[in-house]
Amino acid sequence: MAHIADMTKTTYREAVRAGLREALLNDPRVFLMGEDVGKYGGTYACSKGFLEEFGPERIRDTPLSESTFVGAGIGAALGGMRPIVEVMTVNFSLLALDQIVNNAATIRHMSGGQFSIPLVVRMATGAGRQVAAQHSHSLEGWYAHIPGIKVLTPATVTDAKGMLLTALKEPDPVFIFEHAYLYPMEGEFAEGALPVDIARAAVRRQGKDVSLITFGGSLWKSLQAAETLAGEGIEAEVVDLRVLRPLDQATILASVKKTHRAVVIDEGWRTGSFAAEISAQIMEGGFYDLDGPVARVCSAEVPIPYPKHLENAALPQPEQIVSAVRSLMR
Amino acid sequence: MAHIADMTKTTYREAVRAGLREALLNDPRVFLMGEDVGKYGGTYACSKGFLEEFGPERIRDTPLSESTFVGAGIGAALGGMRPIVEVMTVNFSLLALDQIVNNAATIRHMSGGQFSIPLVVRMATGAGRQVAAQHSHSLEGWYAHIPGIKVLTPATVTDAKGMLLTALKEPDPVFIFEHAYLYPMEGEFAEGALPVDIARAAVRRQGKDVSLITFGGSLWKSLQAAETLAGEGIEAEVVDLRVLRPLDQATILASVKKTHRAVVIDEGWRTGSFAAEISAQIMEGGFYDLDGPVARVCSAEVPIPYPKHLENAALPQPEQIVSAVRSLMR
Amino acid sequence: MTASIDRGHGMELLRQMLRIRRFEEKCAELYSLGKIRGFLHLYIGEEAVAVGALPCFTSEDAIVGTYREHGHALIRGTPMGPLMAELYGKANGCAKGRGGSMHFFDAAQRFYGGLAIVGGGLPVAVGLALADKMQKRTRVTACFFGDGAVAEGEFHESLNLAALWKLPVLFLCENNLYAMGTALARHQAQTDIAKKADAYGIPGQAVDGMDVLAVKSTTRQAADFVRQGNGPFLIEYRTYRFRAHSMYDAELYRTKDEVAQWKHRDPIASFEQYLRGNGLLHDTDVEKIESAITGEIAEAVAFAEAGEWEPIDDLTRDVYTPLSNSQRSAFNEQLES
Amino acid sequence: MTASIDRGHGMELLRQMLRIRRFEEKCAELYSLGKIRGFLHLYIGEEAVAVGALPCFTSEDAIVGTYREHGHALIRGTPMGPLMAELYGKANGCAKGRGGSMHFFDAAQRFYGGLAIVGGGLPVAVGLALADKMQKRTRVTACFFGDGAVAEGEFHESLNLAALWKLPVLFLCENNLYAMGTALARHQAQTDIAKKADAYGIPGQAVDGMDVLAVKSTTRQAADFVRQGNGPFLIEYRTYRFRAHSMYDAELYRTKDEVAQWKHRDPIASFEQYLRGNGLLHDTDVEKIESAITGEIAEAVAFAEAGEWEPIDDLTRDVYTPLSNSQRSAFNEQLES
Ligand SMILES: Cc1ncc(C[n+]2csc(CCOP(=O)(O)OP(=O)(O)O)c2C)c(N)n1
Ligand SMILES: Cc1ncc(C[n+]2csc(CCOP(=O)(O)OP(=O)(O)O)c2C)c(N)n1
Ligand SMILES: [Mg+2]
Ligand SMILES: [Mg+2]
Repeated sequence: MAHIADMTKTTYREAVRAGLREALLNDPRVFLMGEDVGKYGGTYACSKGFLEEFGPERIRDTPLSESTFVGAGIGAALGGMRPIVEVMTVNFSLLALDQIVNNAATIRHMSGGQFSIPLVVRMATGAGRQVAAQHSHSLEGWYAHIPGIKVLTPATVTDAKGMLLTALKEPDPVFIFEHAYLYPMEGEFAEGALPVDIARAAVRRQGKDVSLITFGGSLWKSLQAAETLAGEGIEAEVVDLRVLRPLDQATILASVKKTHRAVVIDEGWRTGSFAAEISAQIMEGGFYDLDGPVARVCSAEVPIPYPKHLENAALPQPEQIVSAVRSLMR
Repeated sequence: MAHIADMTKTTYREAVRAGLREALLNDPRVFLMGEDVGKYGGTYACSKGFLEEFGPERIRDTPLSESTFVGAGIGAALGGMRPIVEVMTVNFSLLALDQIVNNAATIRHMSGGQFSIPLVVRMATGAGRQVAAQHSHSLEGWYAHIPGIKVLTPATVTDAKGMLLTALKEPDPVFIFEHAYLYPMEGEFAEGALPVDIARAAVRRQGKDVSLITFGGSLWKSLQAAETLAGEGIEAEVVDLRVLRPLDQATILASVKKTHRAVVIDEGWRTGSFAAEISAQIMEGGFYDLDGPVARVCSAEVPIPYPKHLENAALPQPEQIVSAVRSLMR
Repeated sequence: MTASIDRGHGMELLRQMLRIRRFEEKCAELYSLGKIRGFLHLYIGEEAVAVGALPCFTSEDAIVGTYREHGHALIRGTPMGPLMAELYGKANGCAKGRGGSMHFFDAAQRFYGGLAIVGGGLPVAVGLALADKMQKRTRVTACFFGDGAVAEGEFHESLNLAALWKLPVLFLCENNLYAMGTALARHQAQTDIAKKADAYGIPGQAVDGMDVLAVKSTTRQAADFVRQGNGPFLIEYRTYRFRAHSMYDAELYRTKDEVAQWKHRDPIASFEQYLRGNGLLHDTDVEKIESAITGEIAEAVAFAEAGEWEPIDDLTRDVYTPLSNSQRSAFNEQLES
Repeated sequence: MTASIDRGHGMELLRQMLRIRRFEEKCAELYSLGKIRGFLHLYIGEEAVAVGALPCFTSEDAIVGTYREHGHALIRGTPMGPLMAELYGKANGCAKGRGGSMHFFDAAQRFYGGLAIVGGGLPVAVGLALADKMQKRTRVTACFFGDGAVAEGEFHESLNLAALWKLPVLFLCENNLYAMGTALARHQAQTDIAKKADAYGIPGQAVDGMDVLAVKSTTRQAADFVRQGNGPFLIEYRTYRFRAHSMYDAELYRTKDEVAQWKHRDPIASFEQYLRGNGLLHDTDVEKIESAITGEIAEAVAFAEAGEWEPIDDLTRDVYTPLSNSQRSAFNEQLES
């Protein structure tokens, strides 16, 4: 990532926290609601101290009622507020999917455009912390299937803050997936960072031999793989999708046009993964640019097991990315 | 489809009903539970008369509590029964997704293989009847993403009955998606039809020029398109996937190897559709067989609108399939 | 019926109930003709609920309905023409035809659907009430739902959250004794719905939903209670649906006798009788009302017939909110590059 | 504590509570050492509930627990070794190491998890009870869950369905006053959990969850009631968690004072005192118990340490049930070709 003059080190967690704080300070309509966002300080400590700073009207601990507090976010947005709903993790968001698919995503359209729902929902996603099968899902690809919502997957500290601020300016529901593994990650961060663009994918590393197309937690594994490959004289370009819906197809295709080879890396289970969508889009828009088939590195078809060695084996790893690239270059 | 000697005409609805009845007659552990399966006779009349025939112990009307009656199906299966749970439509199954993803699909694995969950869940899927945005989802592709369950999409009357019977022999959770538009459809049906195989896709029409790969309600549109194409001298092969998980990759790839061209037809919204998975698998396993890029005909990125002309425009239509093929043949 | 009312008020209530009844009778006819398609759930038999309840809310209040919401939208004030056009799927419908029967919306009336997933409206209503409370408005939100919805988890979650946060929302249960074909006692272990309020520490009240005056006075009191900042209120309207659940229903689950029994308590006929008995209504009044309604319906049908179909090119419109170029660029100026 | 008990019984209850306490203290230690990873939720402070409740169920009954289920599995009868090995993630764990702390399973004990989505176990328990009822067995199912789960829709749906169908299931709420950092009064509008049974027309009873004898007698009565075919029963055990919610919790949401206050009511210390006061327990008894437990734990740790890691090649095992070739072909013979 580019180093800019006024950048300081911070963590992904602190970046999220800074974004939330800025949003709360800047707009009285913004409030935060979810399980343990208040007294507990947020499961991932992203809202530590907020209850004291902003008070219980704006920092709302909810009961364990995912469907209802997400639905209440929809209603509050309809009523003129700018709710930020925190669903602790994507795993629990399954309980709220009806509200998301059937209300958040459809009310604007069903009403013939009479209503907008400026709702932001944040949740942690992903595996890697040995929390086993019920707490390790990566379902952002499912969300990306739903017209009527937008889906963001910040992978850097700048995006962790900036995307939240941008999301709050959107008139329609935005879902932000923060990778749980990234919270303690340090990165470069512009102190007064403004909202960031959410229309474009980002090329995180330039390369000419192969495109590694990814997002979220897998970005860092892909960059690591790219380093290894560089040591073998293979220059991988790393594309961070950043936004899964609407997708920036142009950046993907431009990269493939340059490199003629692509590997898509996605922590979702392989079959029906969002990686398949990327592969299909390259099929449709970049077929004649390809020197070989687009490959996927995804999670194995297994509920994520608890022990570290099996969890590692289940998830995409830099070594798999490297060997997928090697196979392609042959 | 092949005409066999002892075949009679029946409807998809009657085939489902015959399958259910046979299952209830053959195995005392089988019972049917869901909203309005009893007194009402089933929303789609698939269980008409069953309450009288089998009694309220085995034909159980449930309250509107999708999460709990699906979860109760899991528990009953663990307890030695062979529950058939009817979730009225896939639209309402969103309320039960937590039980499905976090319990049905994981308990076997999380327990280290100690438990099996021989549960069958049936639901109607799909659009085409002008029931608007909240009642027109095609989310079977989402289900196919989940390891630990099996996903069936019967498109013919024989499969409508036979797959149910086969599903009941499976030791693990099976989800059957009946396309709501097909219930009144007539087809050929072997009276005493046995369980059908659920390991293989079916080639419903032989062809040499292009593969139309599809499932469920879209099968009939694809066959219709194939007829049109035949009139233009293009022989399309039509592959009915039948089972979305586990997928019969061999049949898909064999067809593509023969035709060198493929169009995937899927009623799900295009982005993140299951069609993308098929395209990606052809990319991975059939790239060097292809004469051109695999195309997709899917639903438009819009909650399904009520008026007929817009609903038609939103859903895959034979004309679109035909023109996708024509573009490929150019 | 005990409340004493004046002639004008009585006539207006009767007229409104008749508007729903005749409108929906026309809908059924148009369904047979293929002008209306998809699911059509009629409110016939339950008119006293919408007609008694809705006048208790101001134009600032919000209404959330179900797929059986024709009556509510009509009484709330959406003109009949756009409603009929919506049923036709025409561009001049109250939701540009996108929603149809189950999804009436009208921003001008703060009418938020027409939400057709059972129980799905309750959380939204809770959120609307939350927005009002946080913005210190004295508005209330009225959320209608059926007895079937009481079994859904969202009923429980929503009442708890609204009670916990003392939100200005009325939970208005139209208990017509059936969830599709499943009778109340076959879906509720405890059939006294109003009493379920206890589990959330809020007031609950059952009322005869066939008696428009009783509906009105109970709803008025509840609305006042909620408006005064006392938190939510649950009302159970005991009513009955005279028609099939939707147009596809063989009604195997109830006897003709039971239906006939309830028809004796027809909210319109009985109210008419009451008015006549008290000298508040005369034959010519009814004739006048009916003929005005006939005219209104004819106009509504004409309006719908004359409506345009939305162009197919607009298929994906209204999925996302378009930002004007100036909005977009004002916004983009803030973006870091 | 009023019930009078004999010395053997008293010692056994004390011993079982101590087994949980010491086992979990060891877990905390092993977590610091990195032997145990992921989420670890300790039951310390709540031991009287599992120890009082579980003896009320026969080996034929089914148990459904949450992610805070170490104590339940231990008291139910799974040996300590496989539990410790599960925490290590070893192949000799009670779930082959696939589940870890939150997902203990033991088919031999009819122990169905270890389900870690809050509220998610209730529907499963309802189904297990349904299977028993349909198969005319006199078994019952015991479903444990926390106060936090009471807010979930599934609580409502499950109690209603179980009551409606009169299923043999006990809903056992371990109310430790907090759902993670959210105090009961901050997540429930009506904090009397046992009373919520009214909404489903079933009996509900609150009991002091720090008093092992009270827990036992209340649970016994409830289990008898359910076993006799009277339908479900809701018990609220009023208890307290002495430790953090999980290993990552800064405990900002409660005061040290509050915790200290509750520690005065430590179920183990107070029961020990009661036994001593009644001359049922002597210093040497405790020493003996403790030293036996120390030995048991040492063995369990050794068992876990000695366990193998599952081979990586087996990664996708146990996702689907393997059918043997003969099963498969017997089945396939039935298939039409
Ligand atoms: C979550 C959900 N499950 C099932 C349905 C299908 N369905 C539509 S209406 C209905 C019955 C609802 O009954 P009730 O709430 O009493 O309302 P009523 O139709 O009697 O007005 C059902 C089961 C649905 N729309 N949503
Ligand atoms: C549906 C769901 N939402 C959120 C969580 C995260 N979570 C795990 S435990 C917990 C608190 C549960 O409290 P309670 O039910 O009282 O049980 P306790 O931990 O006190 O034993 C939460 C919020 C979850 N596991 N499942
Ligand atoms: Mg009803
Ligand atoms: Mg608790």
